[in-house]
Amino acid sequence: MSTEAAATPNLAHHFPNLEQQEHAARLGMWLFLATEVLLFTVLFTAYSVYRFLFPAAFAAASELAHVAIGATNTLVLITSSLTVALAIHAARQGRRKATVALLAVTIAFGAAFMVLKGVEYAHHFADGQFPGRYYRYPGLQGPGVSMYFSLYFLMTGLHGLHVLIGMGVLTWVALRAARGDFSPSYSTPVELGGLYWHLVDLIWIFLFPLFYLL
Amino acid sequence: MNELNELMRKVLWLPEQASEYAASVDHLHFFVFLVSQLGAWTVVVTTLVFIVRYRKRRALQSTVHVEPRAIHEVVFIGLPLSLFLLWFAIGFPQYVTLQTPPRDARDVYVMAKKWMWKFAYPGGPNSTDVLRVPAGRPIRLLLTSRDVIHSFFVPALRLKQDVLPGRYTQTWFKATQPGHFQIFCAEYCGLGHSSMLGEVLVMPPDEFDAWMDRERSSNHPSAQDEQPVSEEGVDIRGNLLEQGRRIAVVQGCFKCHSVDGSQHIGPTWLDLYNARVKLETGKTVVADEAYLTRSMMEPAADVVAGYKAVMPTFQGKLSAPEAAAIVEFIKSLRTDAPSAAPQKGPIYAPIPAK
Amino acid sequence: MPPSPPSEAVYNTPNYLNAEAGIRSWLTTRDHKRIAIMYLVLTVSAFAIGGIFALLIRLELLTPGPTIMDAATYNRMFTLHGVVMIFLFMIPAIPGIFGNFLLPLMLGAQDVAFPRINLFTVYLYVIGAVIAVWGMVQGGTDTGWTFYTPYSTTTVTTVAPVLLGAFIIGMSSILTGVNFIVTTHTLRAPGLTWMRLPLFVWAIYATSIIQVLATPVLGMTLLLVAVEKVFGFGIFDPVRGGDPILFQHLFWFYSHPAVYIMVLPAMAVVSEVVQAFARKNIFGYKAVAFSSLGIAFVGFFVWGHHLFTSGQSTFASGVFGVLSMFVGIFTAIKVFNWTATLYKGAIHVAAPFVYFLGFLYFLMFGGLTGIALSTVSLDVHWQDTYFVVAHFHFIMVGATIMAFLAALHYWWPKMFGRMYSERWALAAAVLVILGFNATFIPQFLLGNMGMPRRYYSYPEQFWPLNVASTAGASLLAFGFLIVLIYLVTALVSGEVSGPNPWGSRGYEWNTPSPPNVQNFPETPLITGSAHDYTDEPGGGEVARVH
Amino acid sequence: MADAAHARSHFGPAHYLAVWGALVLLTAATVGVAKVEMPHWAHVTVALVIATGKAGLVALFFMHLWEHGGAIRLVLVVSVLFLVLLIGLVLADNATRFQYANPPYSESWGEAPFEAVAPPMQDAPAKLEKEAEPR
Repeated sequence: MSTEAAATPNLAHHFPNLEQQEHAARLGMWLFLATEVLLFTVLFTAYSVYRFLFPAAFAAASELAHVAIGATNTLVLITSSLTVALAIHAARQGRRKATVALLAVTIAFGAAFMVLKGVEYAHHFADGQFPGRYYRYPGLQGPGVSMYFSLYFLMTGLHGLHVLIGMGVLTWVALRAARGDFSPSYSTPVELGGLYWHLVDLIWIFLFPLFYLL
Repeated sequence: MNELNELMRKVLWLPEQASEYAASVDHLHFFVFLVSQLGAWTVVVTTLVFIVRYRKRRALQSTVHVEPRAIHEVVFIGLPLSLFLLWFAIGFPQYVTLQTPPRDARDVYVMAKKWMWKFAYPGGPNSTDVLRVPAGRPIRLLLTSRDVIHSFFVPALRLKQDVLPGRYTQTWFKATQPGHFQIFCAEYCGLGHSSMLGEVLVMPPDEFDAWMDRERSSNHPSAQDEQPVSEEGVDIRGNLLEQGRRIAVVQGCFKCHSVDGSQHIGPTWLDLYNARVKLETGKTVVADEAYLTRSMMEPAADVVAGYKAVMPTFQGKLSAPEAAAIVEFIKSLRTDAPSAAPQKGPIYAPIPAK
Repeated sequence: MPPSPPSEAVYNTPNYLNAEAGIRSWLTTRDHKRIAIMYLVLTVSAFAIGGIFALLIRLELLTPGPTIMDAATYNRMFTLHGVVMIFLFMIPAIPGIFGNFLLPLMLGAQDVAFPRINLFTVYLYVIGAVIAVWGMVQGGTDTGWTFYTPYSTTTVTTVAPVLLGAFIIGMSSILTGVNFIVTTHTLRAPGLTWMRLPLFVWAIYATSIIQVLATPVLGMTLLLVAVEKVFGFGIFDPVRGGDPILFQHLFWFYSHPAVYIMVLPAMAVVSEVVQAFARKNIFGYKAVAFSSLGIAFVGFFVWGHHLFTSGQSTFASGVFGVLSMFVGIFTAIKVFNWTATLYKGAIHVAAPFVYFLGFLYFLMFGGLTGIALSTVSLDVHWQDTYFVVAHFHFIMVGATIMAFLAALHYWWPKMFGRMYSERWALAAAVLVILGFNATFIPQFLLGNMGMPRRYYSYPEQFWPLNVASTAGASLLAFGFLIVLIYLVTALVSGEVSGPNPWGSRGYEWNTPSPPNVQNFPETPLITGSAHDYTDEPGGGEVARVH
Repeated sequence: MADAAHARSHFGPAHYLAVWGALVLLTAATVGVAKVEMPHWAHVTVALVIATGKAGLVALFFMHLWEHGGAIRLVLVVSVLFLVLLIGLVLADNATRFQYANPPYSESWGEAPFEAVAPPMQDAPAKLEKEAEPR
């Protein structure tokens, strides 16, 4: 094992072997994902508190959400999660072209998600459904309503930012894959990029019902 | 027992105990203090004994391997834990008492704003910075703030409750005997935080009732409901205005002058600047900077018609910049002033008890 | 493994300090030891700045009225003091310096798991510090380090850059934590089982868990305040139905565990120092190791004890109050076990050990006043008074800085291969400990009297004790100055220490002092626990306490 | 090494497709259930249960939590635990505190004559006002 490890250029000097290094990278990534979960926890807590305090306002405001777009976006993200999982599988088998193609599809899904999100935002803005002090939609007024939109834009906005970052990361991984950096013995970056993408999906899975359905 | 209480109170530099609650909290405090001291000094002395007894006798001396038995760790955990839980078991019920006003408590509304305390009794009267309460009767305070978080703190009552903007918190107390007790603001609230002081004036119950009757029956201006106070907007003069108001608070200007248009011992400051003022002498002057400043320094010179010449001179008490700050503050008091803050203060109507 | 005697030859061989020269080699280094030295320079500078602010605050409080500055300056001053001391010194100092330097040495590793990220944390720290300090210079920030809303969202001073700076420094802290956790999991030398890990590693590991899990909450909360201030989203704005207490919940969900980020590394240091200077293995290894994890875990459940007077519900106060009692237990376990470690030891009273004693004393009184503060009804009187100020300074300044100084003295020869002047060190240690007491014991009494914190001016009854406190602070500052002078002197002209001047049997002393770049020529094999002073390798006589 | 890497992953494309199918079905289910007439708390519970199920599928299979044990599983469990803890304890406070210490006009003010006692709120009427036909 160690002789093979010494022969590979991807092994840092302070790790005894590739397996150990991959384990370290994966654990580090999961810890990072945990910080992301805690980052969103703050917003989920704020959401819970204000939903608890203003249930009627939140229920009424969520009727203004565009369920069709939201549901489509959910399917888009779920499917992109599938493609990225398949990309990792392909990378582990050393199928370079399949890896690149699947990653490209994933990125395209991400872009589609962002476009749909943009359409949705445009609708809200056109109706005057702005966050916080800018809220001016005449159709629904009352305590807690602007709070719904503050949280909606903060949470989906932060999530959208994560989608963009994820697309950036996957692009970088795809370029490396196209260059032939990965092999059956070393595909850690594909896996880590994939983990990040799945997390983005995970968070959306909760955002969708909270803002669109309840 | 009483002597012991007094001794401990003085050893710990605690203020007087103006309520039964204060006394009971102090007793827990003494207990916690003594137990902590005993425990901690036992550890310190043990450490010192070990240091002397087991000092190093030669270089690179070897030592024996000491293994703890389960019982040691059980004692290490059990002993302090049971003490801590005992403290909590005494302290928490006291806190619950403080959080649960008795049904027969009388309500007083407390409104905090930068940097003053206003007190309102349902049905009147109102007062600023002095809270009058009867001894021996429970008082419930319903507190709210006009701007940021403040905290109502009376050390002698061992009482503290944060005051939140736009909503109410509650607390209560029953002062045992008449006296003056200091109110502090304990939550940082800006420039005037440390001068946001007030006083609880505990009166004998009959005196309090008499005072209350007098206030309610008279046409005394403060008996009317609090009028909304215009709030200065945040602008570049903000600091100077704040300073002016603070100086005015410190100098006691508000004992005679209102800022909300109500009549008092002296003329109101609201809309005073640049107003035409009729003087006792029959002359009319414009209340410009010069007039306002002169009125502070030589109050007897131009007394406004209908008021007595009771204002003391502030010559020597106010520096020139301080006087200018007060003038700036007076200038800002306009009914048509643009305002960033909510225009209306809370209206003092009773909250139904839960 | 018996230590080899000091020899000049060891110091003359290439080591991590002289292997490469030039400023560039430092700025681009990935060597955990050099990164540690950079953290040393940065955090000590931050400490000096924060300390100057502290002195100015104490000077202002020398008289009841205005003394040397106006209220606006004073409010900026205590905010600066808090922000600099907490975010730039207390949180990064011990993990950044000693965690970085020692963790790989103790694990028998060549470096931390992600050396590049490790260097990146230094730069994040610098960027965050620069942004925060820039914000403070641009008109200053007068919110206090707690940034309570709605004050922080309505004040006219510059708050957003400081929030952003704190957020970036938080990212640095998170990445350090991730690095240490992964290092501990994946880079232990063969034979180094979890139950053989040095106690330093256990406590740093626990610290890292808190850093990773709590810091994002602070980051997001501060961002929300910034968003609210700049865009008016109104999450915490009472005018729009926001709940200011929610901010306090979120803030303290980080900031209470953050207290343990500050004190757990101190406990890490002390667990090593007490074993080295008592020449005895720890009494109750498992108890000390697991209590670190216990603190990290239970520390997350107690944040509400900062909110007893805030308007939080009685029920919630009860829950948080009783949970707070449990977090105190883990500290008590440690204190008892450290004390018991001295039993049948061979105690060598040198400067690090004196600081250990100071640490023990401050931790006990700071901890016990903490428990008293969680005794809910007592807190009502003490909340936001100088009693709280004195309490947390006993823990943070008292205990943590004692441990920091103990670490600095104990590992100075490890880091630089030179000894400091023991005589000066003892004198300074006594001065510092006396200074701490003189500064903060009067503040406990001030709190009892009811003097609220963050007061620019105060009624005259508080005058005498404030004078005493200011006098103590100047004594303290003088003590620190002495430490700084003789430690810097030691760098240049200190005696060559040899690899192990203390005869310590911590794993980190198995390398030369200062260590060479690769730490270990070949991966070490661990056969016994650290700090085994029984002479027979791997155990020896086992005595039982009666 | 290649074998080892391969052996670590028990999942193939077929598994992934199955998981994807389940996720799509659950999405459809949650949208469908939202239209059913139910009490509000039931809607919240069902939506959260379905979301948690979906998240579990993604974490276990797409993110390979199923086959990675120990430390990684602990990381996720602890972070989710803290999420639940923060939300739970904060809500417990809001639910039990002095009713007027919550934001004005919020649910906990109940039937209080809040027009009379509530401090003013900007830009918003005291009660929820909906147009009969929002759009």
